[in-house]
This record gives sequence, C-alpha cells and structure tokens, in this order.
Amino acid sequence: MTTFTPTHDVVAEAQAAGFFPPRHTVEITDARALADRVMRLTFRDPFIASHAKPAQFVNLFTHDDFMLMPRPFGVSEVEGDEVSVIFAVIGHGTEQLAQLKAGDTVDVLGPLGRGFNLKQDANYILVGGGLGVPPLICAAQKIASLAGSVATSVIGYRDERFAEEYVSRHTDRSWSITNAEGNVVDLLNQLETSGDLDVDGLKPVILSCGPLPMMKAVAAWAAKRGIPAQLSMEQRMGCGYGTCVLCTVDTVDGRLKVCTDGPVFTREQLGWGE
Amino acid sequence: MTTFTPTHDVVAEAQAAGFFPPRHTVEITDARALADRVMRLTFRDPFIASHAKPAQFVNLFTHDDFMLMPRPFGVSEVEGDEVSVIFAVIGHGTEQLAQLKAGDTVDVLGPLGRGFNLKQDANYILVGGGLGVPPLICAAQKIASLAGSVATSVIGYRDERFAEEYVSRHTDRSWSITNAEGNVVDLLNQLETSGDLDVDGLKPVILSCGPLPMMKAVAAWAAKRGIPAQLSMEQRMGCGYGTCVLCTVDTVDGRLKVCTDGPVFTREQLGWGE
Amino acid sequence: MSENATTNANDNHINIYEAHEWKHPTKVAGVTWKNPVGTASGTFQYAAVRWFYDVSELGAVSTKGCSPVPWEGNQSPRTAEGPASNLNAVGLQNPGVDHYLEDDLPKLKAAGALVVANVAGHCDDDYMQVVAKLADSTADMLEINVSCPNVTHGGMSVGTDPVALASLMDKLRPMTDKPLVVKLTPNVTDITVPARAAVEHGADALSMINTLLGMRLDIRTGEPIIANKTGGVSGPAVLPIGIAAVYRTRTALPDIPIIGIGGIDSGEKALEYLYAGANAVEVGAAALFDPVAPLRIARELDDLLDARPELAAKLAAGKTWR
Amino acid sequence: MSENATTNANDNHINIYEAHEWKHPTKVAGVTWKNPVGTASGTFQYAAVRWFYDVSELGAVSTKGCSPVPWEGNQSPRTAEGPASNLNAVGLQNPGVDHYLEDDLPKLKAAGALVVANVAGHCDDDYMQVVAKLADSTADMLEINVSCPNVTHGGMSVGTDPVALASLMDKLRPMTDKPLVVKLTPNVTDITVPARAAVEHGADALSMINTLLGMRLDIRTGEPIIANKTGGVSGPAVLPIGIAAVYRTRTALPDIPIIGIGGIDSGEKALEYLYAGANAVEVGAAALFDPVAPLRIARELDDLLDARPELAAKLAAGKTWR
Ligand SMILES: Cc1cc2nc3c(=O)[nH]c(=O)nc-3n(C[C@H](O)[C@H](O)[C@H](O)COP(=O)(O)OP(=O)(O)OC[C@H]3O[C@@H](n4cnc5c(N)ncnc54)[C@H](O)[C@@H]3O)c2cc1C
Ligand SMILES: Cc1cc2nc3c(=O)[nH]c(=O)nc-3n(C[C@H](O)[C@H](O)[C@H](O)COP(=O)(O)OP(=O)(O)OC[C@H]3O[C@@H](n4cnc5c(N)ncnc54)[C@H](O)[C@@H]3O)c2cc1C
Ligand SMILES: Cc1cc2nc3c(=O)[nH]c(=O)nc-3n(C[C@H](O)[C@H](O)[C@H](O)COP(=O)(O)O)c2cc1C
Ligand SMILES: Cc1cc2nc3c(=O)[nH]c(=O)nc-3n(C[C@H](O)[C@H](O)[C@H](O)COP(=O)(O)O)c2cc1C
Ligand code: FES
Ligand code: FES
Repeated sequence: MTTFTPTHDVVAEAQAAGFFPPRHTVEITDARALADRVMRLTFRDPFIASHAKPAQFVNLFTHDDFMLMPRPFGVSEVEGDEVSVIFAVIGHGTEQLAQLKAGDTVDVLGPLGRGFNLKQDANYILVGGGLGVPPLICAAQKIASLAGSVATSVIGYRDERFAEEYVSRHTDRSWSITNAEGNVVDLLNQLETSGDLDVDGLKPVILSCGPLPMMKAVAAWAAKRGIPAQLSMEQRMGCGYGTCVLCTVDTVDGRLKVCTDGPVFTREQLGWGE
Repeated sequence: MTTFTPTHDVVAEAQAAGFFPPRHTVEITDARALADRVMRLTFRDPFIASHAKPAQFVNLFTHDDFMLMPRPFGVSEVEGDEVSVIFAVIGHGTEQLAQLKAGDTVDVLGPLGRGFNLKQDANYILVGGGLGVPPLICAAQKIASLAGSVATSVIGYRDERFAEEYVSRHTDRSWSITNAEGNVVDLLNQLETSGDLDVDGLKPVILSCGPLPMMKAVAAWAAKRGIPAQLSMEQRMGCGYGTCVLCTVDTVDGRLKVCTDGPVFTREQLGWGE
Repeated sequence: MSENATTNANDNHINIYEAHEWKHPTKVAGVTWKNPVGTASGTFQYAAVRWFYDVSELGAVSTKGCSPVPWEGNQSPRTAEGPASNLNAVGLQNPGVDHYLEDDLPKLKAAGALVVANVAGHCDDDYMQVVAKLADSTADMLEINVSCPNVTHGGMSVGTDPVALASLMDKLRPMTDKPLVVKLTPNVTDITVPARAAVEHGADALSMINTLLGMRLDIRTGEPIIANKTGGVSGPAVLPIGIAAVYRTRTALPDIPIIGIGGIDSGEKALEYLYAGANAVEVGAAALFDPVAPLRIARELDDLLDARPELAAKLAAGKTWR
Repeated sequence: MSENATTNANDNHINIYEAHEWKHPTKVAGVTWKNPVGTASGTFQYAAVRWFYDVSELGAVSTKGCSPVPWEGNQSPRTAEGPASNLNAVGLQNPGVDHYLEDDLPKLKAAGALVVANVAGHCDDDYMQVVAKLADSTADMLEINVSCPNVTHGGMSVGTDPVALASLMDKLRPMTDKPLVVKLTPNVTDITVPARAAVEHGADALSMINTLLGMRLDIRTGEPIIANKTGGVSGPAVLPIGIAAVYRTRTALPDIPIIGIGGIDSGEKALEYLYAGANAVEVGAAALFDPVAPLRIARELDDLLDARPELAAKLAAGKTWR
C-alpha cells in the first residue's frame, strides 16, 4: 500500500517559500564524455543547486516530442548554482541528451525523491557500481561538509573508472575495482580485514547505489554484520513526483513508490539479507 | 478516377539522371517577414533550383515530431541555387517554420506537381490573390526569360501589398488592389476596357492562384471571353508525390490528385464558368 | 510555439501563479465547475500535486480509482513509452475506500477542490461496496470506471459488454443521488453502444476515453517492457481517438453531459473536445510530463473562450456546442 | 539519433542507393520475401514511388484496395494531422480491378515486385468479384481488407463481426489457391476473436492493424477537418496498439503467419514487431513523410538482424520469435 504522507522534506521547504518550481528550462553550462557512452552534463539551476540532497534526482526531458516521459538521473555534484548529472547512453532518450552542448537548453524538474539519511555521525561507506556512482559522489561531497562524519568509497566499474576523478575529489578513502579485477564485496571484505570499517571511532553506515544484484549482495553482507544500509533504487517512472504510482518497489510495507517514498530504502524495508 | 499515367515531367527528367532526391535537409539562407504573419524563407537546394517550374511546390517538414505531415508551398523565386517560398502563418506548422533563421536547417521534398503550361507564346495574365501570389512570382520570373511571351500581373491583397516588390521585379505590367479598393475582376475589366489584354499581338492566357471564390470568378470571366485559364489549386495533402490519393479535387474527369495531376488544372478540367 | 504545448511550458505567456478570476464555468450533470478542466483519474494525487499548485483552482479533480479494500496493483515495471504516448499498467493500486474517506477526500475538500471520486471494481459487488460508502460522503460526483485495461477481472470487461454494464448501473443507480459519471473505454467496436446502455440505466454523465490497449517490447532483450506485458496507452497520441469517441457519442446522445479525456496537453486541445461536444475535459498523462499542466491548460482555455462567447454561454448553461 | 527516424533520414548511415545483398529473408504463408519489409496498402502507388527507388528491393508491396468497379471515394478534405499521426478518409478511391489487372499489376510484376493485392468490398459479392478476377493473375498473395473505417457499407463491419467474417471467408477460400491474408481492424474489443474466425475459415495469414477511428476539428471554425468527419488514424502514434494486437494474436494463434503493421518508421520498430511475433511487416504512413521510408527501414532491419541470428533463422524458416 502506498503511503500518502509527504516524506519529501525538500518539497516541504520549497512549499514554505511558495510553490515548488514546475518543469522549467535551464541552460547547459558544460557537457563532456567521461568514457565510451558515459556523459556528464552540467546545468545552471539555483533552486536545485541549493536544495538537492545526495540520492535525490532530477527529471530531464528530451526535445523530441516522441519521448515525453521523464528521464530521471541522480544529482552527482553541485557547485555554486550548477548541478551535474552523469549518465550512460542507453536508449534514444539518453542518446539525445548526450548530444547537448554547453549553451543548449534542457527541461528539468527537481530535486525529487528522498535522499540518503545523513543525520547520524558515522563512517559512511559509499558502495557503488556503474551508473550508481553519481549519487555517491554527491553524498561524498555532502559528507565532506559535515563536521562529525567521514566517507569511504568503494566503487565497482564495468571496465573503465570513469567517475574516479569526481569520487576521489571528495573523499580521502576511496577504493575502486573493475569487473575484471573483482567486485565491491571483495573490497568490503578487505576493509573489514584491514580494520577500516570504523574510522576515528565512527561506526560504518552503508550508502549504496548500483545494479540490483550488487545491492542485494551488499545488503546481505551488511545484514550479516548488523551494519545499517541505505540503498538507492531505480524503477521506470511516469511522473517522478508521486502522482501516478507507476514506479513501485516491493517492500515489507507493501508496494511503495520509488520516486517519493524512495529512491532510498533501508535494507530492512526491502527485506534484503534477513 | 485517378489517372495513373506519370504527368510529372520534372520527375521524368530527374529519373533519367538516376532517382529523384528523397526528403533531405537543406540550409536556410534567408528568412524575413514581409508583412504581419507573412514570411519569406530561402534555402539552398541546387536540384530544386534547377528543376522547379512555376506552380510546382515543395513539401517542408517541421522539426516537431507531433507534426509529421508535409507543409506544401509553391516555389516563389529561384536565384542561382537558392529557392524561396512565401507563406502565411496559419497554424502550428507555419508558426514553427516562421521561427527558422538563416543558418537553420529544414527538411524538404520537391519539386512536386505539374507547373503552369507555358509552351504557347502569349501574354500571360497572372491573376493572384493573397497567398496565391508566390507561384505567380515564379511564373513572372520564368516568362521574363522566354523570348516570345510577356507577363501581366493582376494581384489582389487582403490589406497589405506584401509581395509587390517580388512581382514587379519580374514584370513591367503589374497591377494590384487591396480588398478595400476592389477585386481582381475589377482590374481584369479595366485591362479589357483599356485594350491591354493583348500585348504586342500576343493573346492573353490566364494563370491564376488564390482563394477558391476568386479563382472561380476569374474562370467565369475568362470563359465568357474564351480566354484560356490555368488555375493552381490547393488541397490538404498526405504525401505530395502521388502515393496516397488524399488530395483530390473534383474535375470533369473524376477525382484527380492535386499533387501530381495538378496543382494546375484548366478551367475546362474543373468545369468552371461553363 | 510548438504543437506540443507540454514542452513549452515556459514559452507561453500564462503565469499560472498569477491570481486569476475564472471567466468561463461549465456545468456537468447539474454540478458547476469553475472552469471546464479537471484532472483525470490516476494521474492526480493530492499529496503530490499540492506542492505545485492550489487544487481548488481546477474545475474538478478526479481521484485515483478506489476499491473496497486496498489493492496492491501489478508488479513493476508498470510503464513504458510510445511515440507521443505513455503506457501504464498500474492495475489500480490504491489504499481502498476507507483510507480514501479518512484521508484523501477530507483533505481535498478542506483544500476547496471539487471532487470526482473514481470508483474501481473487479465485480459488481466491489463497485457496490465503494458506492455505498461514498453515497453520503463529501464527494461531488462519482465516476464509475468500467474501462481499465489493466486488471484481469471486471474493469474493462464490464465496459465492453452493454448488458453487464446495464445490470451494474441498475444496481448502483438506486444507491445514491450523487451524479454518476460512467467512464468508458475506447477498446470497443462502437463506443455509442455502451454509452447508450449506461445512459438508459441511469448514468448522469459519461467520461471518455480511458486508455487504449498497447504494448512495447525492448529490442535489446526481445521481451515485453511492462511486467503485465500489455498496458494502457494515453497521452497526446490518443487525441484523435478521444475526439472521435466524444463526437460520435454526442451525435448519438444529444443530451448527456460528456467529460472528454485523452491526449489533452493544451488549452487548444481542450477546446477541440468542447467543439466535439464535450461539456468539460480531464487531463491525464500531460500531468506526468508537467505537474502544472492541468492548471496551465485551464488558464489557456479560459482565455480561448473569451473569443467564443456562444460556446462559453452554452457551457455555463450545461449545454454543449453540438 | 532521434527516436523519430523519419525526420533523420539523412543522419543515419544507410545509403539506400548503394547496391545491397539482402541477408535476411522471411517466409509468409509459404511465400518467400527477400526481406521482411513491405509497403502497406494505400500508401504505395507504383506510378509515384518508382521515381524514388527500385520497388523490387522491397520484401513485398501491398497495393491500394481494389474493388470490382472504379470507386471515387470520399470528398476532400480527406486528411488531417494528429500528434505523431495522420488521419485519412480516402474511402477506397481506386480505378477498379480491371484497371489493376491491365495496368498496375503487370507493371509491378515487370519491375520485379512481389505483389500483395489488397482487396476491398462493400459486400461479400464485391470481394468475390475481385478475388475471382485476381485468382489467376500474377499477384503473389491476396490481402482481404475487412477493416477500412472509412466506407459506409461493409469494409469495417465485416472485420468487427466474426460470424460475417467467417461466412465471407467460406466464400472466398474455395475461389483461389493463392495465399489469403486477412487484414484486421484494431477497432474491436478483442482482435483475437476475428483473427480466430478468419484462420478457422481458411485464412493463410493475417495482417494487422488497419487504422483506428479518429477525428480532428479545426478550432478556428469548430468544425470537423475531414469532409467524412471521422477518419483512420495511422503513423507513429499507433505503434503500441499494433504491437499489442500482434502479440496477443500470436499468443492466441501460435502458428498463423502475421504481417505486423502500424506506426513503423524505423528498422528498430520493425524489429519490435518481429519480437512481438510477426513474420513480416508493412510500412504505411511513414512513406507519406518520407518516400523512401519502406526501403530505408528494410535496410536498417537487415543490419539489425545480423546480430540476431536466432530470430533471422526462424523468419527464414517461416517461424516466428514467439
Ligand atoms: C531515481 C533514478 C535515478 C537514476 N540515476 C541515474 C544516473 O545517475 N545515471 C544514469 O546513467 N542512469 C540513472 N538512472 C537510469 C536512467 O533514468 C535511465 O538509464 C534512462 O532513463 C534511460 O533513458 P533512455 O531514453 O536512454 O532509455 P529507453 O530505454 O529508450 O527509455 C524508455 C523509457 O524507459 C525509462 N527507463 C529506461 N531505463 C530505465 C532505468 N534504468 N530506470 C528508470 N527508467 C528507465 C526511460 O526513462 C524512458 O521513460 C536513474 C533512474 C532512476 C529511477
Ligand atoms: C500545392 C500547394 C501550394 C501551396 N502554396 C502555398 C504558398 O505558396 N504560400 C502559402 O502561404 N500557403 C501555401 N499553401 C497552403 C499551405 O500549405 C498551408 O497554409 C500550410 O500547410 C498550413 O500549415 P499549418 O501547419 O500552419 O496549418 P495547420 O492547419 O495547423 O495544418 C494542419 C495540416 O493541414 C494542412 N493544411 C492546412 N491548411 C492547408 C491548406 N490551405 N492547403 C494545404 N494543406 C493545408 C497542413 O499542411 C497540415 O498537414 C499551399 C498548399 C498547397 C496544397
Ligand atoms: C498512470 C495512469 C493511471 C490511471 N489510472 C486510472 C484510474 O485509476 N481510473 C481511471 O478511470 N482511469 C485511469 N487512467 C486513465 C486516465 O484517467 C485517462 O482516461 C487516460 O489516461 C486518457 O487521458 P490522457 O491521454 O490525458 O492521459 C490512468 C491513466 C494513467 C496514465
Ligand atoms: C492514406 C492511407 C490509405 C490507406 N488505404 C488502405 C487500403 O486501401 N487498404 C488497406 O487495407 N489499408 C489501407 N490503409 C491502412 C494502412 O495500410 C495501414 O494498415 C495503416 O495505415 C497502419 O499502418 P501505418 O501506421 O504504418 O500507416 C491506408 C492508410 C493510409 C494512411
Ligand atoms: S513515478 Fe509517478 S508516482 Fe513515482
Ligand atoms: S497528397 Fe498523396 S496523392 Fe496527393
């Protein structure tokens, strides 16, 4: 059953100031290829820049009227009033977005969804795979600004370390691995063995985003050790802001909306690794 | 019944050289407003420029995927390898075409249809109304290059003489009138009264394009005097090149296609003014 | 200006956040809407939309299909995209009529909305249970959805069978004095047949169209994208089909109020439905692409009606263009 | 690359004028097509298209609906535009079967085309007269159009009534050994019902979908744009509806050859139909926007099939993906 309680605190904030910004057009300020079929797009949007939290996402819209549905992407970095996303070219929508250049415009709605819960002082272990990395970059950036917490990143790539530069910009403790070398659970095991799960007495909390099998393995690994884990989910969406119930995920509380009940869920909610 | 005989001699010519050019993208070289909601658009297209005949038309396509149907426009002028059209902003398609600027691109198919028959030596009287003027400009331009013929233009405008400059560029004998002042039949009557229907011993042949009521009145006027009249028709189209039978006009020979059997029909074919 | 108004929310001259006096009301089955534009069921959640605009500004809001008990709907993925369209297979997930009466409805009424409560069911009994509970609620109208293509039992089958529909209406009609709107499916040979059955058995108004049966496959895998395999097509692509449904029904049934639905993403398209014979319209998929679409469309239409006093007067009097 | 392949004829890498060896044939009711892409009836005229490409390069050409005597069709305007779609109400204008046998068909055969002769009728007798004349013609297949929404008698009504369709097929089947393809309409509640009726009464293959009933009004006048008022919707917008029709029919009738039609404007969309269970496809409205679309799509599909040897092998053997 869907919860109808607003859980989207950014929205609540925005509402206090009037209404939430509707879909609007923004200017692309930077567009670059990070790897084969992986792009980073930056646009100027003061509202999103000042409100976005790690694992929140934005809906981008193509200029092609055949493709009206939103393309959701996690916010990967915020600098001043500029917001970046990093995405893989998958189908026609991302193909078209990949052709945008600085100076072009794109329509956007956001920030959307509930981000990671970073209220606790902790060693946040950012476990990402592939295109699950962008929200973790954002998390690393945020945690770096928090007094009581530190971040450790553990990233798996398919073949190329395309986001390494952005991850390591925001955290001193970063490890990565490609498919050919192993997987993120191998890295987590190394962290455990070397005693690096706790840092400066801070307990580990896992924040994870990536392919489903990876996240399930990470949740199981965390559950076995009693480590809290927050997992950022993906689902095909209709609206991205909670109006259509097209984006559900099965949880112990029933079918919840990825867009507004998530995208972040705890491993307990998902019933993973119990 | 539709005739299935190819009557489109430009196509035949093109075929001799290989195949006819399919829909393709061309560059806009000039775009200007001639009057309120009347635009002139020029694009570079060597094939169309070298093959288009007066009253032939081109299909333009919008960049908006909601509007896939062709927008047909008569060729109004050819200069070197540049082709111009003049059009009124009517609906969303022409609104979008009106936003094109020099340097933009547009998709085009053409030249299409059968143009005016200019084989006879004659005083071609070009009788146009409103947005029926563009093919007559093209006719004037063509006739100016023919040794044995002359052109006389008789143009009616709703309120503003937006194409005057282009018409008079190609003919010494040009008259125009706005709705407020009268109509083209008034001008034809004046020509008759002043003995200007024949010029240098050349008999008159009417070429007309404009609103249906105007063309019917002109055909009736011509029929009464036994003057030949060729009338360029409009109809909503599906393809513009003869494949769909969506563009018919009722003639004494049955329902013919405006796009390939026309757009030019004789008054006898249309059974007007008999 | 593009034909696709949704992608140009910023280009148009209407500022939906400016205070506005509605000029052109409509009347549907005796109920006055402050303007002819409502939201379509399933694409409006008060909890989601209230951050974007004041819901009392709309002509009406049709709420998500409501069943006797909570339904969990279909598995994900529930959506795919078509050219100029959306496909959905929610399967009527909703928290049930009791939750609706305790939570959504009172909140909407407190916010000043005119509420069309959309009723879902797998069988006659389901519909009856929901209508019984809504009969003396604060809902302004009830919209009986006999046209959902995404549930296995009931739903669409009632809407495609005029005999079953007549029998359902015979049961529901005596249960309430509230205006009953019957929502019809385009997935039939002749929509005027169920339309007539509904009207002859007590419908106060009709709404149409619900979604068309459709499907997409992923050519990377060769498999259906939606877990339910097929889904319902809506959005701009279905506009001409909705217009034809309204026009033909209006021709067959000159007096029944009709709410036109399907592919509306601009005031112009809403106007086209009114010319086809609708008394009002509902906006569905456009709200997925642009949260404020229903209100923007209402504002655009309000201005378009200024130049059409004859049509506007008819609507205000509960009559239609045709 | 845009989702809308038609507007990007120049962007893609295929040069349709380059000589090409077709790699992936298909077989429909025993007839081998050199590739799985044909033209759809009503959007192909040899006289118009031969200037643009060599018609023998296509898998097949389905010719305009052919009636016993010349038909003049509907009044103009016959067309309007929808979002990502075309509406047409030609009303089956055609010069009749005698003209077809004397002119179109011999020219097409001389040009090397594989010809699917589309048959139109207002009543069983019409269809019988045409089939009788085509029975020993050079046409390769006959496509019985029981699905045109734009004629007042017969046409679509046969396609929506399984009993009438069965009875028509019982009359036509004994008249010819040529493969009979029955072309079905999506304007029904369940397309598998007429599909089954056709197959049980002798159809060798099915083609689907014909156009959907639709309409546009001009908001400048408030009146219908098309003289016939309603028309048939086709083009990209109808893709998901055609895919669902093919998929559901394939599921209901695992062995019958199916020609998928509706909204195809790229090799990818043709491929999607093959994954849905079609043996071949026909391209309609896309040819209105781009004369060479059918050939371009055939070329795109031929390349896409290179990476899908299992599907390609099935098609070549007259089998399907599902
Ligand atoms: C909350 C969230 C955050 C995301 N963040 C990122 C990110 O940071 N970087 C990144 O590369 N990708 C991210 N994705 C996935 C991304 O949205 C899809 O890859 C993208 O929408 C594909 O679009 P397309 O047009 O290329 O693909 P197509 O398959 O052509 O798209 C067709 C439709 O399916 C939807 N769709 C297809 N794949 C997915 C998917 N995996 N998830 C959701 N919708 C999908 C599209 O949005 C579109 O509506 C995220 C998804 C979600 C739900
Ligand atoms: C052979 C021919 C030559 C023409 N030459 C000219 C010209 O030189 N200058 C000029 O201003 N106009 C000309 N027209 C008319 C012009 O094609 C239309 O005004 C234009 O297509 C309107 O497009 P829209 O999108 O603005 O209108 P909309 O009404 O939004 O268009 C919707 C659909 O209807 C079609 N349509 C609408 N009006 C007409 C019409 N009058 N004729 C044909 N199709 C129409 C459109 O092409 C489109 O497919 C010509 C038409 C034909 C058939
Ligand atoms: C995500 C989604 C959910 C829907 N849920 C319902 C519903 O619960 N009840 C109902 O009657 N119609 C439902 N519909 C149908 C819409 O109300 C509307 O009839 C249809 O989408 C056509 O309108 P549109 O083209 O404006 O979207 C739903 C549509 C969508 C897109
Ligand atoms: C202008 C036009 C004329 C058509 N005429 C016929 C016809 O004569 N016989 C027929 O079976 N289908 C006819 N059709 C339907 C098409 O063959 C096809 O089934 C339909 O358009 C869907 O395919 P599309 O989306 O690729 O256009 C016609 C379609 C159009 C657009
Ligand atoms: S995408 Fe609409 S509710 Fe989540
Ligand atoms: S527009 Fe297609 S035949 Fe004339």
